[in-house]
Amino acid sequence: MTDRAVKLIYFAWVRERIGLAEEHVTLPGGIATVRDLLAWLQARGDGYAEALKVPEAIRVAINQDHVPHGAGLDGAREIALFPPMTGG
Amino acid sequence: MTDRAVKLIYFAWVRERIGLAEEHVTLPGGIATVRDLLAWLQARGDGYAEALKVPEAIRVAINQDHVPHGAGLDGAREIALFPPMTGG
Amino acid sequence: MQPIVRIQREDFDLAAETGRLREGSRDIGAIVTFSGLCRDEAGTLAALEIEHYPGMAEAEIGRIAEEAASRWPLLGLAALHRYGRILPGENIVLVIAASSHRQAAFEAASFLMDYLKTRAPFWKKQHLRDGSASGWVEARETDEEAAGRW
Amino acid sequence: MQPIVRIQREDFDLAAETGRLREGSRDIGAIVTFSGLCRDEAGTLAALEIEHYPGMAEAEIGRIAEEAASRWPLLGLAALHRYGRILPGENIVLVIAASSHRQAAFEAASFLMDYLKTRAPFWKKQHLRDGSASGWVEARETDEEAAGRW
Repeated sequence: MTDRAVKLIYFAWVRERIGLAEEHVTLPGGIATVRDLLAWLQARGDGYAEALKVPEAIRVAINQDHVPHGAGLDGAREIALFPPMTGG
Repeated sequence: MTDRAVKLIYFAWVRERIGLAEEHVTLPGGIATVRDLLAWLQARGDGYAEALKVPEAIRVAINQDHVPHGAGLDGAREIALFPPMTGG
Repeated sequence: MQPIVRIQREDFDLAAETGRLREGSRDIGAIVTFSGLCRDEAGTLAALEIEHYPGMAEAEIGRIAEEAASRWPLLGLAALHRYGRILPGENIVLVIAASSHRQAAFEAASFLMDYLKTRAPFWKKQHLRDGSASGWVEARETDEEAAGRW
Repeated sequence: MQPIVRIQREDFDLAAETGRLREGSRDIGAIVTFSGLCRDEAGTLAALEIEHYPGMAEAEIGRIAEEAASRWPLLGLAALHRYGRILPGENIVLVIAASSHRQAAFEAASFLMDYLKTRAPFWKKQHLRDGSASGWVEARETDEEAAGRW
């Protein structure tokens, strides 16, 4: 698996704790699933660790479609992380 | 049981078949329930017989409140006969 | 919370009636409205004529509304029903239920319509466009079933 | 029947949106609307701030609307959601479902709201009147349960 460039987008308190609305990252080989991505991001700094400390509270969308944490990242261009939705 | 004066009111096809919107009648003794009333009315003429030939299709209200056919007529001032409702 | 019940010949206005209810409380989080319209029955219907039992119509809808208000935590409730001649596309009935949360508003409005259909003394007569036939609308068994689920 | 989906900062008008749907068909017999409003939380709330995921918000509500249209025989369907700063008493969301009969309209509107609550990417932050506290609204478990029943 080669390195891949993706856009990460954060919303609500995930955005506030990480301190960024979005960023472009290159995923190293070995980051195959959403679960892998969350673990890798947690190690990027205190804000990330704080935002993602309860991974099951994090919802994920790949290319603007909801995915479970077991989903693979193949074909992902835009990955969004956010808390459970509270619209409506 | 003494004779009682009541107002009868008819709606929709009950009204059309009987040919009257309302009438005042004196109920003879022995007419104790809605069921008795329907049987007594059926004998009043062809229109009544036609309107009430399927008694279970007739809904009844006493003093503007729905009642079952077994209900007594004590205290009835206004008795309405009509088909199942189709409002809304 | 005093339910609003009106039986009238004239049309009514969804926005005005809903606005009136909204003004009553700042704690309303959900408003469900139901509008019942006269269908044109694939172009065959000229008009509906709605007969009602004056006095009892108001009383019966009032009783149904009170029942809804006792079952759900409502902040507003209105039920309006027209009578007389009604053309395709026009309003027949309007129900509005307001509550803090959506489930109470949805359920109360649905309950009120189910009961109104089977208990409020209104009868519809169809006048067809070609004049060849017209008649009283028959009660639907599915309406009785719908009322039975509450 | 093409569902109408709009995500916007501006307010919307119940009467105008419902009127647009009514014009689409003369066979509509039932229109159910759901309006979600900003509650004042017993006078403590200054405003809600609604964040959304542009692009995905439209896409996700569109998918939910298509699902509703495939499950019920609808003659009209609209879902509008606001974002940005919203004051107590103002509109947040509007759903409209039109059908020949009332059950489909009630169910489709209720389904759309349940799914919109749990799947559409919007988040609410509360700004309190006394400035002492504010925070992100937490998702309600009852909303997940409500969506689970369909």
